[in-house]
Amino acid sequence: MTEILQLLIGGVASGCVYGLVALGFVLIYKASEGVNFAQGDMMMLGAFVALTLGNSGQLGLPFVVAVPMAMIIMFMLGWGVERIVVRRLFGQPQFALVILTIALGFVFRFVAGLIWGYTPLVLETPFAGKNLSAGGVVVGLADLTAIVVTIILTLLLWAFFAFTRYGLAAQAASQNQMAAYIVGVPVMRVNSMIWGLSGAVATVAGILYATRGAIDPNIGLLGIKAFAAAVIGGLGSLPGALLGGLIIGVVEAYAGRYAPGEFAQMSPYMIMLIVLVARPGGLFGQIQMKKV
Amino acid sequence: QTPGVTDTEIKIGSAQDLSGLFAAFSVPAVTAVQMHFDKINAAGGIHGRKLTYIVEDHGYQVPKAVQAANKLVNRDQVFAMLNNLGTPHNIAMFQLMGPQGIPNVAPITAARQMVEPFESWKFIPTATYYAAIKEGASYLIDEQGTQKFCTMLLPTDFGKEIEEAIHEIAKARGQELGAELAHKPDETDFTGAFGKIKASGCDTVAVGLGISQMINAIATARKLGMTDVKFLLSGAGFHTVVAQGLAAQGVNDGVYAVSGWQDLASRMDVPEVAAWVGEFKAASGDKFPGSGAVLGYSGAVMVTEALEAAGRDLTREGFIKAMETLDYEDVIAGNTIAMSADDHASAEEIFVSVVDNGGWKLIETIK
Amino acid sequence: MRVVFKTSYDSDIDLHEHGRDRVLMGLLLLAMAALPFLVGDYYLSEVTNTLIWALAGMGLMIAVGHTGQVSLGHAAFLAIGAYSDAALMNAGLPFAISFLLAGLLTGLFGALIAVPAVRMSGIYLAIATLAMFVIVEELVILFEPLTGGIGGILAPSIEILGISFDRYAALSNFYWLVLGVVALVTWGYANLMRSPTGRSFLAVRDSEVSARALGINVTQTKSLAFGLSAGVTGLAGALLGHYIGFFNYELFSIFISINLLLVVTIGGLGSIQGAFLGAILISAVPQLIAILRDGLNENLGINLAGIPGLDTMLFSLILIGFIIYEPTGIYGRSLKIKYWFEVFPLARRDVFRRQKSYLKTERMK
Amino acid sequence: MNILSVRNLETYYGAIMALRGVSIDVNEGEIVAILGANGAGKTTLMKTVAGLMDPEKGAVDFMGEPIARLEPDRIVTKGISLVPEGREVFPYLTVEENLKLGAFTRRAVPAGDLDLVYSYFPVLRERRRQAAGFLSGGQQQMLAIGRGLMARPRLMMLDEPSLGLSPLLTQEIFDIIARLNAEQGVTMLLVEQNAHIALETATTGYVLEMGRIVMSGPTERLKASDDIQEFYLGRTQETERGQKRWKRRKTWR
Amino acid sequence: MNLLEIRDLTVHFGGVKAVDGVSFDVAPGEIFAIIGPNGAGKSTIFNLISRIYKPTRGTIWFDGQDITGLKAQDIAPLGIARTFQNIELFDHSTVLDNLLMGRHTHRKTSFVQDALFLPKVRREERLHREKVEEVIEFLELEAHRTKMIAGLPYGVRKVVEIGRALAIGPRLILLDEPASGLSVEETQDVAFWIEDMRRDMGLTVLMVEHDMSLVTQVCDRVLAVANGRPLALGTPAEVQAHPDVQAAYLGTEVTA
Ligand SMILES: Nc1ncnc2c1ncn2[C@@H]1O[C@H](COP(=O)(O)OP(=O)(O)OP(=O)(O)O)[C@@H](O)[C@H]1O
Ligand SMILES: Nc1ncnc2c1ncn2[C@@H]1O[C@H](COP(=O)(O)OP(=O)(O)OP(=O)(O)O)[C@@H](O)[C@H]1O
Ligand SMILES: [Mg+2]
Ligand SMILES: [Mg+2]
Repeated sequence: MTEILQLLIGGVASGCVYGLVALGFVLIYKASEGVNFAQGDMMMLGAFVALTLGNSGQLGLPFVVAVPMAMIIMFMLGWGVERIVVRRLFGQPQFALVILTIALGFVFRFVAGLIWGYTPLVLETPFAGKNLSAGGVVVGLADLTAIVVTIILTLLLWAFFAFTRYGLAAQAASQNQMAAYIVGVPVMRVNSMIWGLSGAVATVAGILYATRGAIDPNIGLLGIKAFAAAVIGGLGSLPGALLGGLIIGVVEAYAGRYAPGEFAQMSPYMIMLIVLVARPGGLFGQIQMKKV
Repeated sequence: QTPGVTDTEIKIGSAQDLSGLFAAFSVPAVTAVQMHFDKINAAGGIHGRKLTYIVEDHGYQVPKAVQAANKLVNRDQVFAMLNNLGTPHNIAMFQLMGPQGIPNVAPITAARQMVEPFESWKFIPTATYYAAIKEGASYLIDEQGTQKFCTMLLPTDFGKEIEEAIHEIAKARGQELGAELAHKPDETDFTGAFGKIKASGCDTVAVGLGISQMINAIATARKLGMTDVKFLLSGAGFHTVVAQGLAAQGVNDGVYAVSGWQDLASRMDVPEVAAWVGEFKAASGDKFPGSGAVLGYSGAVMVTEALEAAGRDLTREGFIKAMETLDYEDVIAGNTIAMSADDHASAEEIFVSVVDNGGWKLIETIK
Repeated sequence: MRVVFKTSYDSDIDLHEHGRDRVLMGLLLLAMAALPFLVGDYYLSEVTNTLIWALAGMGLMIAVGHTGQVSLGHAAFLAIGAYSDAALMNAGLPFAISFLLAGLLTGLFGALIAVPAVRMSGIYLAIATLAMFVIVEELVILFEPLTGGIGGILAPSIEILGISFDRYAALSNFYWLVLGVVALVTWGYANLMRSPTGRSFLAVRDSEVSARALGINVTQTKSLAFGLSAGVTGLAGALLGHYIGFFNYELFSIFISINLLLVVTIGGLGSIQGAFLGAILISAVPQLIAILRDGLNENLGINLAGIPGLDTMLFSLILIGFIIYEPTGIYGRSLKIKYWFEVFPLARRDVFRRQKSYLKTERMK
Repeated sequence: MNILSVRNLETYYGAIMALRGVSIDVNEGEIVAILGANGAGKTTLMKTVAGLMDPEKGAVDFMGEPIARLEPDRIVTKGISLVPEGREVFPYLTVEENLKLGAFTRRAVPAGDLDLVYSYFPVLRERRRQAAGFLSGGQQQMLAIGRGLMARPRLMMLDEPSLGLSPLLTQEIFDIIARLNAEQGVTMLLVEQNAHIALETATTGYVLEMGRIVMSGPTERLKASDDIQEFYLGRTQETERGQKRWKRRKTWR
Repeated sequence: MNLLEIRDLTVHFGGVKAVDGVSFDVAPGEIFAIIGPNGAGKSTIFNLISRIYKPTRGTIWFDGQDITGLKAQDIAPLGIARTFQNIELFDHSTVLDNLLMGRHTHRKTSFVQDALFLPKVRREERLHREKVEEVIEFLELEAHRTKMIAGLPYGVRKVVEIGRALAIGPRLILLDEPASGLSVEETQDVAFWIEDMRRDMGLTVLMVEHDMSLVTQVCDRVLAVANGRPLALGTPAEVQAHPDVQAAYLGTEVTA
């Protein structure tokens, strides 16, 4: 019984990290129906920026200062990327953005390699190695932080889209750019803002990821699994992204324990296929037949 | 005229991963080689010939490695290859190199195919992972009382090597094997895996995962209260950052690594080592040299030593002969390089180290 | 500008609009066939490699370019093609048969995958195919007796009627073999695209509702297209296996799928020529960068080898430039250049000026 | 006062020149109608004024200020609102959200405005929680018009507002246009295929053909023109069913 | 016997009764119009006939066959063609290709034959092309033959869509607001075409239209619907005179 709980906690915690990266995907999708394949790499950059600000050998700022600063820097990076490159694809088929961001991912990894090297580095956080235990179940402080932060962020972002004028405008822009312009939505500026936000969210994800091991320029590969999470939830749904992440995390944890070796590996992808076959638009996705 | 050799130049080729998953090995290796060659060139080269190191980036993609080999062999006509990275990549390249007998020195992979089956043109710098793990496992059984091994491996050739070595040892020592777990490079939660390991009652786990994963996995085990489980890492895990990362997670004991070279950080009191580390930091933008750098350095020295020994009349046959006569101490790697006509695996020693407060401590040298 | 006065419907049905194009195509084929006599091993290998990528690119183009089914899992089809061809040859079948069977098997597998997948579209399909890829990858590792598992296998040497077509031992012969396969597939592909089958592909790409209203079975059409796509990619996989000579599952990585996507988009979505142009870009540009880098080092003493990953970065920047400045791909650009020459000196720059464009949701199918 | 003045506007689609030097003037408080066969460039003109397309040459002034080449959202802020051809509603948003977005530039949405739109189109109130994408064609058209009204513009541009509306609603739309114009002084620029009703409602008219203005003037004068009578009002065409027919081409083509 | 028989057709979307117990018959060779206020369920009736929607209740018979259970793609082969209210063309193909796609139900070659381009394929292609050229000539689309749909003005697209439906070679054609967005002159052309479709091609026409002048000019019978329910059925004059129709649809003053 404790083991089942223990697995659940482990799964939920890693699911939250997937979910956080997935939130970044969903943000951009919700505002432009584009998919940012460099989201995982933004997470990587975020973790490195936090490392430069916070690690003792580096700038050595206190953690509580380093994290918001890293988020701000990454917000500006996301913003800048939209202003400088992504914007030039305005009105082009979404597919172009996929290719563009794949290439951007390579550039990000190159830059990170240049600055921080390819040898993994350890981010110093206040929660590494600290555990709480209750009734035989051990919860890492890092896990707990991941869960709490993810839930708060999801709620905040959800509220942004559901209740604010700009949140509604962003959704409108994703559904019909021309109409959004017609009603006076500054579509491009909204996009920049969303890219900035997704950079900031990615930073949080990166830091939480880093608490579990080390970071190197290739950790962005996690983005693929996070993307799967976003898709399971139905791209465009923030709670969906979180749920997708949790599903993958929890399934992985239980499969890792109870399924025979190779199936444990395949399980998240199997689940994803099953979800997509049953619901081609993901769990909360909106894909409907066009009214003709 | 020997390909890749002119009156003033010797071309050495390399297909590395400078932008992919294994850049952590290739990038410092290339820096170390370049550093060494620059030094030699500055001192007038070898028998009046300058060394040119042509590096192609294959990003850990086999088709690109084949393209790189095609360029290096057919276009640049390199004399020899140094530090080619990746097992399938090397094997694919062999098909182009074999017929011409192009020496393949110190590939960055410890798969046995790099020396087996024996070919006159294949040379590796250290013991294979297979041999090292076998020795390391024996050591743990004899000295640390290991009764039962589990494995946690990535589906790669080095995972395969570790698996086979552990199987072999367990069979030889009449031990039972516990859970054998396969993982993926992007896995981040190992709670379930340790559930399996706990259930199968292992006291030692042989690990072949990515660096970050190893830290994560071992820390998870400790978190779950499995404080007496020992871990055995191969050369791929014998990395300062692993020790540092484990220390950050509060893990300071019970993690062993076996390798064909020694840790640098713990030997900074050796003047040559300190000097070289200083040079490397200067060349790489203040990055501490890791395993990749050591492998690059030791390969580069091997090549220059052999070129020196081969004389002014340079042919590939002559070079191979010279390689086979090498016998010297590599102070940086901390091992002895010695080869012969039927032994193309150069370093003889296998080192067992244990994590110790954010660093590695050598506890046993096996000849 | 050359104006063709069409006097029969055949001139619209024919592959080439006018005789000149037909002659040019013939000359190109002839030059390609004579290549082994003209260039050395380095270039011949590179051209062979490019042709194989073009073949795989054509495979993906059927799915992405012509039916709008984005796939991130085509590396799996390369793998299935390569492994089944090797397995069948190891079982004693001659190359000619095992090669075709490999294509057929891969195609059937693809069509099978497509049946549940047709309900998905866009990015959802892309991610489902990615999942399929991961599962195939695991299966390759699992089926060790056939695939060599993690260790991998050597591709058997090709021999037809006693003549060796081995990639390393008889490169010219292997090149001709590849060229022949590519030419045939290209011809068949071009034929498809000018016939009802090809039109039904385009129809399901642009509007599923009207395709249905015209009596087109969308599920069947998409499965057929995906199956053909997988089949052609499988053929390319078989050739790639022989070309590389040794492979394990790591050969068929996600990066290969991504590279294939680059081939079709940068080449020009929806055109056969695009697959070729994209393949040339993807295989030649990195080599070009490498050669230029060597040149810099040799002649000017600027050693860029110290900047790791620079080649890949430059290549990525070129891609970004292409996507931004030439969204219609190289093929689109080549059409513009052709037009410029045809009307020379009357071409106005503003002919290809881009007007603002806007996107609408693609979630409503 | 002249509120909108367009001078020698030229707009291209790639190589195709859709507007070939169009000049029009709209005075404050007027209703101006633009007529033209399909493909004449009416939609292009509207989109160019709204900033959705970039003109190659020419000037657009709104209340004396140049607005050509501004971003479309800036132009909306200045008080121009467009009801586009083809509805262009936000399919996944509800009817009410669509309407609220119409008032995006005004920050807060005055409740009275929503009620006003609902009073014009009671169906929309019934459907206010439904996704706009599933409304019928005509209902979407109502929504698009309603959304345009929510912006409370000084100049409203309507591109074929009656498209797909029932005869009853067509009349109502034009009544609303006339009323808004009369009561709130909103200036109207409208493109309409139903020339009959357009010329009834408007005070000034332009005829656009092949990207050029070929005729303009007070609607009273236009209505009297033979060509307008024949091609836009269909008055002289007395065809009998089954009879062999031929068409006279427009004189200005 | 009737070509199309619709009995008690009903469909609900959530709470909305889009179509509610509609029955009518269309005789062969008839030109039949459905009119009604916006949102009355006219397009939905079309979507039910072409099986894009599944009826909640009721049956559709075509030429003595119950087609209620068929799939959308099985409708065209029976000889039922349609256009869409919001124009659903293949935007990235030329007019010619769009029309050729309309010939899909007549294809006789398999994809293997297509890939080899056997002489049979060429023969078939010539035939398709001839048929399509007839349509092009009929609708005077010559000038647009090789243009991409994406660059065509609204009016031309409407005509192309009619052309694509005609290329199917149907017996029954469903036209959803063929004249919306067209000028008086163009609407007149549509009127002539519809008459010719019946006279020269022997087609039966079922259309939805708001332009009452067109309806009066060409239709034999009209069905008025409102809120998904039938309101009146009869000749154009009868229906227009119906007080409910006037109140719900036409307004007081009947536009010419
Ligand atoms: N996307 C496009 N690409 C190329 N040409 C276009 C495009 N859109 C419109 N055109 C051309 O521009 C010209 C003007 O089109 P526009 O849509 O402005 O006409 P319109 O007067 O609004 O016609 P309609 O009454 O049919 O709506 C037409 O000849 C059309 O062919
Ligand atoms: N797929 C759907 N989901 C939900 N509601 C729908 C759907 N399709 C149609 N409706 C509803 O059914 C009703 C009838 O729609 P329909 O399109 O048939 O109207 P119509 O008579 O064609 O009107 P118009 O003249 O405006 O085109 C509308 O209220 C519409 O909102
Ligand atoms: Mg228009
Ligand atoms: Mg309708």
